[in-house]
Amino acid sequence: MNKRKFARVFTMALLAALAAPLMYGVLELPPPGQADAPAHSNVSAGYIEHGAELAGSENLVTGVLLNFRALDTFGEVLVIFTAWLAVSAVAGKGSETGHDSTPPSPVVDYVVRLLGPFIAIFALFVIVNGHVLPGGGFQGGVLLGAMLILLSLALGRESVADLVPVRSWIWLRAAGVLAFSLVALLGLPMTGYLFGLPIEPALRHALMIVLELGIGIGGGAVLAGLYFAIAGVESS
Amino acid sequence: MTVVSSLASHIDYLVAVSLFLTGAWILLTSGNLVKKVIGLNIMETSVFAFIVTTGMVDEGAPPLVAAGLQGPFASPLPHALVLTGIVVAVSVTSLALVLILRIKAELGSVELDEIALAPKADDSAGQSNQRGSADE
Amino acid sequence: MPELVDIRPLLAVLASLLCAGAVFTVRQSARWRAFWSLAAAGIKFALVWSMLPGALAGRVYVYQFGELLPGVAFGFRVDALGLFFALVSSTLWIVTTVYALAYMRGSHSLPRFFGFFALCISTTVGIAFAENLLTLFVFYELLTVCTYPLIMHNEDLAARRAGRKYLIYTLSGGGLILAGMIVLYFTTGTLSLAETGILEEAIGRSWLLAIFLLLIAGFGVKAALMPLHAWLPAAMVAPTPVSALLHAVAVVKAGVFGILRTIYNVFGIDLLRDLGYADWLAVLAGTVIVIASVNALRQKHIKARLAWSTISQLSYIVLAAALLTPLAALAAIIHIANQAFSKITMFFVAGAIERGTGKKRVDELAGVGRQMPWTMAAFTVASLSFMGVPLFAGFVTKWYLSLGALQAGEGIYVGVMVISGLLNASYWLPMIYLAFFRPPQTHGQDASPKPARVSPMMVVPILICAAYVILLGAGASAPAMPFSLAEAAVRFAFELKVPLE
Amino acid sequence: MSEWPHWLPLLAVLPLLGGVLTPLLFRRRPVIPCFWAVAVALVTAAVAVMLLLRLIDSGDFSYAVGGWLPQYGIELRFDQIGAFALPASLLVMLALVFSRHYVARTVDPEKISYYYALVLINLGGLNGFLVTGDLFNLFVFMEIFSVSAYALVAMARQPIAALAALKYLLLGALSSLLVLFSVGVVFAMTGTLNIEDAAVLLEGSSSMPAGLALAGLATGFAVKAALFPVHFWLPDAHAAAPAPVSAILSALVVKAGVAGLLRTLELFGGGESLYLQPLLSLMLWLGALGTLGGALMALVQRDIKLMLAYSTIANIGYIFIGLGLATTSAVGGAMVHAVNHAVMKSALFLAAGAMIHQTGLRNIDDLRGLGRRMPATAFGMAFTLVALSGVPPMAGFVGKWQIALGALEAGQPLPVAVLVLAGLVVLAFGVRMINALYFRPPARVSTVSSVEAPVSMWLPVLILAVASLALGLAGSSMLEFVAPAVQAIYGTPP
Repeated sequence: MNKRKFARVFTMALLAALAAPLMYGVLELPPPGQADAPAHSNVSAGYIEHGAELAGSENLVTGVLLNFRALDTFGEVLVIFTAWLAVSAVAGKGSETGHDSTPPSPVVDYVVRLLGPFIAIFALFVIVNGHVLPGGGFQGGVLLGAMLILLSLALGRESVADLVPVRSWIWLRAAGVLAFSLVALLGLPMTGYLFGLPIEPALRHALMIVLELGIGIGGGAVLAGLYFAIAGVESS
Repeated sequence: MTVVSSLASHIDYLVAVSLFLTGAWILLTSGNLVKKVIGLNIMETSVFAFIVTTGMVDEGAPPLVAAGLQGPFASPLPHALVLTGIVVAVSVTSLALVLILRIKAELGSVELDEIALAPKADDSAGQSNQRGSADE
Repeated sequence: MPELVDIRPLLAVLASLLCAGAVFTVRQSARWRAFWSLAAAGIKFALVWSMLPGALAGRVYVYQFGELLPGVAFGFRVDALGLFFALVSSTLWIVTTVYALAYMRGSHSLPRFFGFFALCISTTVGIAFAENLLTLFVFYELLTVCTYPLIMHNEDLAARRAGRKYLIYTLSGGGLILAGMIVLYFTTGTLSLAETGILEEAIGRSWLLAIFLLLIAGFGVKAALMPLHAWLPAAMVAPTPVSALLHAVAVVKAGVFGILRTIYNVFGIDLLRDLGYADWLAVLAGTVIVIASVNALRQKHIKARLAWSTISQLSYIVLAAALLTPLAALAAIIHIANQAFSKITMFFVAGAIERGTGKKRVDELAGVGRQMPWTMAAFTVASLSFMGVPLFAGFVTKWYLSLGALQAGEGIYVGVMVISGLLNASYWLPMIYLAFFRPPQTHGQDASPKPARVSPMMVVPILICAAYVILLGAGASAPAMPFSLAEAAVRFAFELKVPLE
Repeated sequence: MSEWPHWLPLLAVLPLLGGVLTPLLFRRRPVIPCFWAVAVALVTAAVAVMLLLRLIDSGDFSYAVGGWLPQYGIELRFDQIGAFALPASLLVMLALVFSRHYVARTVDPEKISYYYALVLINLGGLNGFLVTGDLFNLFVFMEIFSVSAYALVAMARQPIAALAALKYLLLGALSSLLVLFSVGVVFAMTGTLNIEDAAVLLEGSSSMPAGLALAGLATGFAVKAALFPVHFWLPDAHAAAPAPVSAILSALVVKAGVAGLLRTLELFGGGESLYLQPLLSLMLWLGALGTLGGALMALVQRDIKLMLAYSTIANIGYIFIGLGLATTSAVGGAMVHAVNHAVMKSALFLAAGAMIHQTGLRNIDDLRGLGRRMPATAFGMAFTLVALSGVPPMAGFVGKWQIALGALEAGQPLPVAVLVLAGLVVLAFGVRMINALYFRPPARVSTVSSVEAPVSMWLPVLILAVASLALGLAGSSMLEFVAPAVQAIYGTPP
């Protein structure tokens, strides 16, 4: 029908008109990779020179995330929790297709049971070593979530959902936000600024671990929660 | 700086922008809602790719300032931004998928033109045409 | 012109607000409703008349409160012109309230009727006392909002259609005034109506023309100038007290009052003389007088004929104002009172005839004079006044208007006066003749016409108004009469120190 | 007390934390979340008042989050645009009071605590968005209030709510990506994310990337603010959403788009850069088209909430006309109109919600004769409709008068005609509604049998109706309050 064809032609023209200035504008930007480009000489240079000792973590990205731009990460953790809140608020009567598919073959079942704990340990390692090695709360949280989803696929959703009572599932999901709020409010007496981490390295290190754990566990629980909502569980 | 060399040096940005446009095309023209969400994800990936490349340095090492490592470090800021962006993308996509599930359950189909054709399932429309025309 | 800060203008406006509040709350009891309406009418009448001696002595009462917008305050300023208009409307309000209480007995949703009835008058007095164009605009729009439920009172299809037509016309008129005000504020930085002309030549001809057209067209809608008049005949479906008060006094007079303010206070006489816009307005008003009178001839219903006669009488005022001479200005201001009292008498008579004999058409009037002698006598007085017969109010206006026209060197308008006098005669006299000298069509009843039972509370207001028409005509130059107030207003507008002649 | 510096971050963190705690503490109880949410909103409003007092006596002030220097850490800045957080918090508080009975019937019992959590998170995201001085932080807070807005729209039970929410989500996500892309471009050009520093570095640069970033940000925020060509998500979303949510959406979330646009104009210099002039005139004419189109569409609507949604598009058109004209009085008028419209539109949506809640009917012709049955709600709606049309001493007039004045100062007479015409059309559909409420006999059995809405529903409507008159009278003081912000953004008027 010509209405659809007209819509396609119109969008084609619109995108073509959009492409020209986009391409030309992007070409005018300083080429990526140049060391003296403003992206590197300005704030990033400051981070690289004395970011490590100021933020207390060799992995500057974690330093930026947890210390310099803590409000961003607080907003971030909040968006995850809001996503889960929104999904459970909006989910309909739970799709009826929630019946368990045929139980997996024993080989898959056995391998998953064997690998489960190892994935958990690896996830914990990634979370805790966020300030030294590449990694951190978010990446660890994703691993944790993946593990939970893998287990629920293999062992059935109800068994994983019942691992933890429903009431505490919510507290787990809000772990990230709670951890950050705790650190933020602690920041007031210690550093005189909200979201400020203290200067003493040991205390700062401990608080960063708390933050990383909060983000990791919170992220994992939310991802599992999203999967359950989509798969139709937990609509009790 | 001839045109070709400026094109070559900015190839990363150009790829990102073209990916952005393909994602936009899928989002705007496809009738299937799931395809629209896929288009949205393509656009998100392209924007994150663009931001990360702004922080890239030739032969740059990742921003881990451990004792041994040296050499030009990539700037850590874009990486932090993209991490946050990815999480936002996950939240928006999951909400979209759940909405699609609900639309499928309640309106019966995921194709936009099928939904438009199906009679309005809710009662408010039924009520208005059954009543006589207003004598305005 | 000593400015006295005085609370009375504000109290005058608020007087009928308290009545409206009281009427809305006391739901069903007619006695309380009558009491509150009359009490508020009395208070307002007393307040307005108490300011008359001060105004005659040249004092101006000012009351300012709150700055609504940077440079534009919200306040009242009682000058001679404003007080004159307020006098007319507050006096007539008492008479109409008495009449309405009798006429509307037994009708539905009376609290709403009398509540909005009172609100209309408070807004009319608000328009009269407005210190600047913004305050005037506020009450102007509120007047539209308050009259809407009155026109819709019968809630049938005709009333709804008339209401919608009324709204479309008056609200678009309001839109035009708003645009004019914005341009005025942009060019002059003030909206005050205290001076005799805040615009000057330097602003530029295009802006001046824009302001003039917007304001005159905006106010012209409610002043029923010809192309914008269609809502007035249509609004006759409203109950008679509404048509009497609103379409003879409050609503249309607000429009004409706006035009007077624009000519005397926004533009000023000398600026308008150089610009020459007023001559076009005079030509328009002249043609409207003639066409409306011809149209009145063709109307079959009494109230429709009255409506068309109102349209032509309003253009008397516009014509007189547009001649820009002191005597014509006096005629304009005086005609507000003359036309109000004469036209309201006629509306009351029409209402009485309708209530007494159920007759609505002109040709059914045969023998009504014998049935309702006093009512028809008042009708005759009012129609004589419109015809311009000496010793009646209408004559005074025509006399000064003709003098003003000669003073302005525009002899043709004297001709217009004569023609309109003849036309008036040609559509009032047949009605009087039918009423008095023709026996009623007796379709099978006994020969002698039984006197139609009309409650005294309707006849008394009719007689009071008729008496006033005679008083205005004969005793024009008496000391405490509004005539001298009109002279004061003209002296202020023309900055004359010596009395007029 | 108002000197304590830490109120600024708490303005955003408090509602967010309160929102997150709602499902945690009161998962099963249907009533306590409402009181909790109203309390949190009240506390936030109190914080906003403290900040406002400090702003009035000592001008703009900023707060370095975490104690870092502005370039390295995030800097929150409180100025006149941030002061919009006070009316926002009060409006959300009134909407929450309204939703006590409304939500109890339209949302399943176990999801009630989620509803209140999402509303508080929306408020927190909005407050954060208004006060942040950092570009990327702007994006994050925008995402927070957008995700919660998508979910709130979809919480209504009808199936079209899900479809409307999805359309809103897709377009909202598209606009967020445009904003993120422009943030990336600005970072690539200047290396910093702080708005003030970036503005200094970008000073008047008319290079192509600057134009690209400006276009991206402007389009993104225009979609969020439902400017004319990209407004089609708004009517379905507002009509399908529960009444308090459409009130919050129309009054606040749409205005966040406008605030975002003001931030971008701040970023790109006081109107000297080459690309700003075409953008301003584009905003002007799109706004004019939006005003007329929205008002006319509102006139022909049958469903009451659709009518109000289209009138929001018309009023957004007003605001963009004011911004496009770029003269001091026009922009001041636009900002003041944003606040006034928020108050009026939330009153109207809450009143419409109360009527739908009591009678179950949405069609205007079915709501005839409600004036007698629901006197308070009907009076609130009628009063605010008159205010919305811009009759003087009421709130609608201030913005319209100033924008028209600004139009003349900018030498453009046409927007004056558009404003007056749109005002008339708005008055027309207002009178149609009043006509239906008061002057028409009831047409449906449920209007005859309906009784006045509970106090928690009509009281907020009346409070907002009275506020719409008070704001009209306080017009000139609000204009003086807004003037410094206009000076900062537009520099010397062109």
